[in-house]
Amino acid sequence: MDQKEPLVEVKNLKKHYKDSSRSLFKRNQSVVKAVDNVSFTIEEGETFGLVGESGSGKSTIGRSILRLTDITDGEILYKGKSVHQLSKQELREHRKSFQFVFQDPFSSLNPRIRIGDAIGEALLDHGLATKKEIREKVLEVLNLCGLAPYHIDRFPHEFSGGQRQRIGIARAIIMDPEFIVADEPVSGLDVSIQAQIINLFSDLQEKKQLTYLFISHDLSVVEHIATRVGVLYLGTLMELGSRDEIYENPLHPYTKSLLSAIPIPDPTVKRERIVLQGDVPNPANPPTGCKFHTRCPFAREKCKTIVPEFKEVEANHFVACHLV
Amino acid sequence: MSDNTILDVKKLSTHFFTENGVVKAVNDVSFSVSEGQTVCIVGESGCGKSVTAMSIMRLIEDPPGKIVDGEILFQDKDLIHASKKDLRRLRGNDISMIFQEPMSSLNPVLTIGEQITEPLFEHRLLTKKQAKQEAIKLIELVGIGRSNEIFHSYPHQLSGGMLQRIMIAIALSCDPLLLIADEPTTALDVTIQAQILELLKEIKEERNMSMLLITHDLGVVAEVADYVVVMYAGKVIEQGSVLDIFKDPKHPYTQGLLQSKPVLNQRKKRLYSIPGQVPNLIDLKPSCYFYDRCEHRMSICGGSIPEKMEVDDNHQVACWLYEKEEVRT
Amino acid sequence: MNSYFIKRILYLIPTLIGASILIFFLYSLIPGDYVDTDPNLTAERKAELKELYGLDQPVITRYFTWVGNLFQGDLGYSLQFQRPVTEVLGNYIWSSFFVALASLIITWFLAIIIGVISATRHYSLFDSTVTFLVFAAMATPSFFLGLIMIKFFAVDLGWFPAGGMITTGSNFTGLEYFKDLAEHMILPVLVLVMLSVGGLTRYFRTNMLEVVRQDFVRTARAKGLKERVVIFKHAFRNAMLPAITLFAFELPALFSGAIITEQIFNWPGIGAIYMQAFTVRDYPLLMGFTMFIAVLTVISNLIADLLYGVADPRVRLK
Amino acid sequence: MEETTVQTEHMAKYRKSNLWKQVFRRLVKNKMAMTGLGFLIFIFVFCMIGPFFSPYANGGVDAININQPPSAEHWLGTDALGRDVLTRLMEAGRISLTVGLGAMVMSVFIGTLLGVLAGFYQGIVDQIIMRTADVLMTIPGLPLLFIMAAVMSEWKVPAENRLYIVMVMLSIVGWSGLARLVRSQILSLREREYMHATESLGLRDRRKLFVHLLPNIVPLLIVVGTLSVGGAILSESVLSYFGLGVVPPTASWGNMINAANSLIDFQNRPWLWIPPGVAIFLTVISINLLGDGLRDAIDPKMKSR
Repeated sequence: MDQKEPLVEVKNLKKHYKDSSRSLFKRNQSVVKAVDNVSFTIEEGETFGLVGESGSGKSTIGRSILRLTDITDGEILYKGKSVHQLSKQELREHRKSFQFVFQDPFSSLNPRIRIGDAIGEALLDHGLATKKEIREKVLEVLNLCGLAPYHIDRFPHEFSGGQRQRIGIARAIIMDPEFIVADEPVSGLDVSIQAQIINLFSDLQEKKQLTYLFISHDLSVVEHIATRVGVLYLGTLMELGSRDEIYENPLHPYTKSLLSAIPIPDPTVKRERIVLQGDVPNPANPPTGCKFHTRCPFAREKCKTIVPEFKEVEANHFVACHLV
Repeated sequence: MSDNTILDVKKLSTHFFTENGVVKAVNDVSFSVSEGQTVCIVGESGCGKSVTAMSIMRLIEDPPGKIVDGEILFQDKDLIHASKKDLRRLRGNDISMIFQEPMSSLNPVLTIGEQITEPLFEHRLLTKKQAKQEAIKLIELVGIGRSNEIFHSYPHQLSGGMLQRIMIAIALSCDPLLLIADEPTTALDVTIQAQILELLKEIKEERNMSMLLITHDLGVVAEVADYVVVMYAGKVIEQGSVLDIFKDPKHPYTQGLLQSKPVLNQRKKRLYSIPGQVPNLIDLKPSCYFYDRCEHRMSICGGSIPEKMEVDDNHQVACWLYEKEEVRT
Repeated sequence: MNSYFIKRILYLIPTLIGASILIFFLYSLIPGDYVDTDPNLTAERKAELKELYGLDQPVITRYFTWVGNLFQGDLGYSLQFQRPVTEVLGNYIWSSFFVALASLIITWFLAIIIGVISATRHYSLFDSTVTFLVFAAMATPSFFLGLIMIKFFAVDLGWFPAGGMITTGSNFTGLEYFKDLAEHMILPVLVLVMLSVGGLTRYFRTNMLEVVRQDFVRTARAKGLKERVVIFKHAFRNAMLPAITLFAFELPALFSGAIITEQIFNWPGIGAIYMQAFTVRDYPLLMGFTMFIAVLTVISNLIADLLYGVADPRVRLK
Repeated sequence: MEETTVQTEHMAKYRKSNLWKQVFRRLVKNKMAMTGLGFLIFIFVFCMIGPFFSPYANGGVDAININQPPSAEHWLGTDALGRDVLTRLMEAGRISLTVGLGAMVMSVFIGTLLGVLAGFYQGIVDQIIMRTADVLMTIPGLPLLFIMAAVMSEWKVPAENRLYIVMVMLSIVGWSGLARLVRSQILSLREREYMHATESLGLRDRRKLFVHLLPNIVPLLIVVGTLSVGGAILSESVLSYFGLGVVPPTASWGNMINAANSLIDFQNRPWLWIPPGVAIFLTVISINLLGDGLRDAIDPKMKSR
């Protein structure tokens, strides 16, 4: 890889929030470390896949990068500028170049706004085009996203889940952003529709030279779309590397078991499966040492006490594990 | 049908009468489950797979839903015309069911113990002490330690995976002949899903129980099913042994479904995708319901509904492509 | 320990201070006072009395004196009764309390039964009838309902006494006394029940309908439990939970009495006293009483929270 | 059942109209609500236009025909001053309906404004508004109304303007509940993904507020507003009955019932005080039926029937 500046640089990102569980006479306040010291970079033009189970902090990272939520500590650089230190005006300017695609196609569209207006309103609000130009531009992105021109005057409830996700994508790309964070964009969709949307993401990337941060719990989807993959567990990166490295040469026991847990739609394939014992621990009270040691089939004494270093074991392949 | 058939669904139709019209959620569905067999109903949302399961349990909310036609025979007993009392004796006893959302499927104000022992009192008439012992055994059976502590805890104190195990324990409490599992792992993480699937397989083997598993996940189907029923828009479009369905799918929809799913370690430049959307179940036309989205559509497909036909031993498909020339024209 | 509980109590203080300010200054806005309204007094005597009662002081000073006394449990001195307000309240509060308690019990009993039945058979004739009656009850002005009751049951039919607490001039004792009291209570209680049963029935019905749709009720049915068990053990308990809060909210109403019904039925309770105090401008009594209700409201809020915590395992054990 | 909801989603794409048309269609199908609406229209016409057709309009005093029972000339009899009760009922209705509507408009305005401010800007603004609402809510509505009414009685407001004072009072008591409701609605809307989307698109606050948030609380306001007209009419009648609201010679349904305070009128002349009570009852029940129907039509998921 040549030495160009990364598009996004996440440095020691921490996001903690107070979890107050109320009981009869006392309030237990505990700090949940949703994201705990995560660092990675996203290069221009790539699709960075972020995978993890529920509670891994993957969505929080995505939202932090676009400053849709505040962070506790660390820094996020977008083209060298610290996103969380921008003024309100600067942030508004930046919003034109990075966009977000939401998970739930049903709640991500305002039910009372026609989809033409929903897609075009950002241009209008930022004063980027006249009403007439906006309509043309909206028609153009509708077409690009596989929707018909007559859809422009309809309301969200007239569309199916897959179509709504297309609308959400159209809304994100109308300002010609360079970078898109897609948070579980296909997990609410059926298989046949999911494939349509994944293909749409690939097509748009080709046509518009987009960079993606693609967040998903589904490793097979990520394998299909991502060029580089980070594996999260309880707010910490366990493994990071190119797609080929992660899927063909996984090093972390968690990555291995995650991959082996996915059922393969082929009844003739019989695989050796690592079934992890127990549940994901409560993020408000994470295990000491390596966070994975409570479920790791290979855990040793030192895993319980010492936090493993996130080290580069092969070129551009990082792992946080004592055993590697 | 073989002699050891325990569940036989014949021409079942369940409709919902809504303010926008009649939704034909389940439309002329037939299949059967034999002893010790695992049958999977697979399909996308809105295909009627869950409504089929709920119809078998006779748990369709009426109104707006109603079983309008067909027969459901469980050990030759007709469930559609069974009395409420007879149904109650079957449910939780001979047929039991687990659901998609373990978090909301258990009563938040009752302890786990109270909820496990309920069917034991109801169907097995155990005493309080016996029921508790039995419940503890069941909790251990589904792979949860600290059974005594769990017995006294409330649902919100347990994780989703644990709650699904508890649901399984409740379902198994009266040694059912048939377990209906409606998307039992959909709400769970992959690693937990793997645990639950292992557990279900183990238990099924041990008890020679039959299982009807409802899922949208082809991976899960391949892993547990003996026999597969593929549904689309309220109809069975193909059914056959798990090998037939995965290795020799006949219906264009089954083929498309298998190809559009991204599979681990099988990279493709581009995913195959089925164009278009699932049709509206209210005003269905007398055509193959997959007509609009089908690559192989012919003129006959737009005009009449294909009947299920045998293409192979125990492998049936409802598609005009496999009908003999003379019928087609 | 109990830091949450203490926090909750501390949190009440600003609300109560706000309430005291609001109450005091609202009353102080009313021109004229008890002394002014008495035409038999000379100007000198008025000035004397005003000084005696502290009415010549600036408003702010009077406020602090009043609040200071409140802290010592002194609600002031009723000018009309010439006795401490606490004593007056103590005298009349119980007759209000009994009427309110009787109607509260009957209301909840009826509302729970009717609400649950109409939820389990919604769409039925019973349900539609109930729904209509509920709307009717909620649309009737309380005083009008009282008047109609008196007109028909007391005046025209003569079944019950038209007002008061005991028959005037009678001196019943023992069982006779209670019988007399009960006869007088029937109409006011009936009116109170009719007025509040509607809203509550509807509340239970809505709650039940919501709970019956939940997944765990489906699970209970799938277990093969009897419908009775499904409804009463599984659904009803969950539907009752939010009602606990509501029950605690009724506490101030128990003591504050039903101002309107007591006035209409001439029931010697706290509500009737309140209306009397109005006509003669007995401010210490009015303010004391209003403040008393405010404190009760705040306390019952707290109790509601605590009760809920006891009843709901999700809050109880964490 | 998860599947049926999915199916309605699928059906959704065949309904080619906006949400308001659907609401209207559902409302028209609701018999109870339509009966309520019909009655309301009737009462409105009766009160607003009725007096123009009455020969006894404008408080015509008739010293000869006092306290007459219902007859062909005076359908509902006459009162102590010989005024026609039916005509007075219409005139009183104008006042009562005006007070109800006016109080609703004011409390909806204040409640929405403060609720939106509190929910949208949060922080200190929120604290001040909500603590004030808390304080107001510690004192039950009726005593609070009585105190205010007493204060205002002393201001010697001319009788014909008392109704405006009553409106103001009712809205002072009424806004706090509504503000809470609006605030919680705003807070929950802010958590919807489409509101996060407005953030990620970098839209201005003004747009978020006026294009995205406010239109989404309008349905709530319509329902609560409708129901609160009924509440206001009831409260006004109580105040007027006790002589603290609208006072004679201006008639309101509440102060007409005041006739019942005289023992003779109460026992022997029910035509003086029963008709206004029935009028209140019919008006409020119609409003509530309509409001309930609106709630069901706007949000079928909340449907209680």
